[in-house]
Amino acid sequence: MFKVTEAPLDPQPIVQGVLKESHGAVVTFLGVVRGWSGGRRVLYMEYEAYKEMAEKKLVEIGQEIRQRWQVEDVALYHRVGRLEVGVTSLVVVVAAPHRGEAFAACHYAVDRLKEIVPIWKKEVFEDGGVWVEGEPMLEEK
Amino acid sequence: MFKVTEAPLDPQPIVQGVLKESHGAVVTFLGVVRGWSGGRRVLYMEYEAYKEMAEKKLVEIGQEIRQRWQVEDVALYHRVGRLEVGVTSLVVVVAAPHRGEAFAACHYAVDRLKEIVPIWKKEVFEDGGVWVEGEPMLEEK
Amino acid sequence: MQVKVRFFARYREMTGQGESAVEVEEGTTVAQLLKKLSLGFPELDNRHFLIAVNAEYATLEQPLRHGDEVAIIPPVSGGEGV
Amino acid sequence: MQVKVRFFARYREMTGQGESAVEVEEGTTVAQLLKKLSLGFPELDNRHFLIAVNAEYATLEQPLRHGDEVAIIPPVSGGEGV
Repeated sequence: MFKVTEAPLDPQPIVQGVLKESHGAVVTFLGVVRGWSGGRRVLYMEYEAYKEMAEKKLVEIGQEIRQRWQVEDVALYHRVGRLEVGVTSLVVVVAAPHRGEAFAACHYAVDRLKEIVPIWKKEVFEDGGVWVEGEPMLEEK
Repeated sequence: MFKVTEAPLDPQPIVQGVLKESHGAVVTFLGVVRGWSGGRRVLYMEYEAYKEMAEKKLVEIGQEIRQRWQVEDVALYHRVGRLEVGVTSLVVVVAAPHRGEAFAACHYAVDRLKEIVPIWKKEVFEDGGVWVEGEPMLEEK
Repeated sequence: MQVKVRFFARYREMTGQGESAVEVEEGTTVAQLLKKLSLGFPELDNRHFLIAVNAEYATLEQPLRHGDEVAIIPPVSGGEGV
Repeated sequence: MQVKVRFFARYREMTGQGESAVEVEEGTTVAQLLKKLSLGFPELDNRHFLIAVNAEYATLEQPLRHGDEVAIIPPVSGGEGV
């Protein structure tokens, strides 16, 4: 349920993998490669991960969600490698009895992924590529 | 993009139908028939709609979202009829450049659907069925 | 003049019919129509529902016209679990 | 003793290598290792990155042990657009 992979991401089996009879709500987030960045045409993206650590951090996000919302059924899949425009780079699925916690936990998971999970992307334009860097973390852990 | 239907709901083509090159974020909500309600085993659900009005109200929710978040790519599909446990009754998809407005607009759409869209569900147990009624609207429109 | 009344969910089951053609006087309001209907269906007196006229929420004061479609709208409950 | 240093994203490209085995003295801290690395790669002086030791975020004061894997972690940017 917590994976960094080079393979294409298909949300449907991921949803089926977390869904239980007690659930009424499933919130899915798809991160998709945009064709534009800062007004410039994007050709494709290169995603790179520190895989062993990234998967460990994805599991940690799942644990944080369990503690905060008592929500257990969470999946986080991040694809890496060269990804074309329109392709799904990230799938986050949260299934829960009710929609409030499903929305909150899914949004939290994406925010948290962008803070602590060692994955990077390079936007490639016609005239070259640029590594995107997020906000530096304020304090070191 | 705004439909009340008896046919099974498949999120994948609905997502493809709203996705554009400018989008980086797609939030999908699935409403699923729960196997339990108030500690009782649910056999199945019966959903009923005032179809013409319900579809009109779904379109209105799309308009409200466009005004609030400048988000245009929204789909709302509600299935009606007899639905077994685990089956998807509702699919809401919002695609947007960034995740903040996609999460907010999708959550809003589900909340709003449960306020104004004339669709009802009957929970059917071993010993009979009960029409579920939401909160009465505080003021009439 | 005639209006069509539509019943949904518990009211459809209660009245045993999805819709009914009702003869009313010219200029009848929604409230007056409901009063007339409640003679046959006393449960319609409780007013735990809204009214739509021609697929739009309406007030009790709204005057009806020939051919209008009036719907009894109990509190909606679409989507997932409550 | 020896530690393995891993570089990612811009630092991988900058250093021209994904990883490097580095010989250091017993008890070397993360900070001391970085100082040593920056002789070869001056850009490592800017400190716009975090450090992980054995796949966990670490402080500059952390002492290293033989065989540790030290990673230079620039600000992460996974997911969808920034």
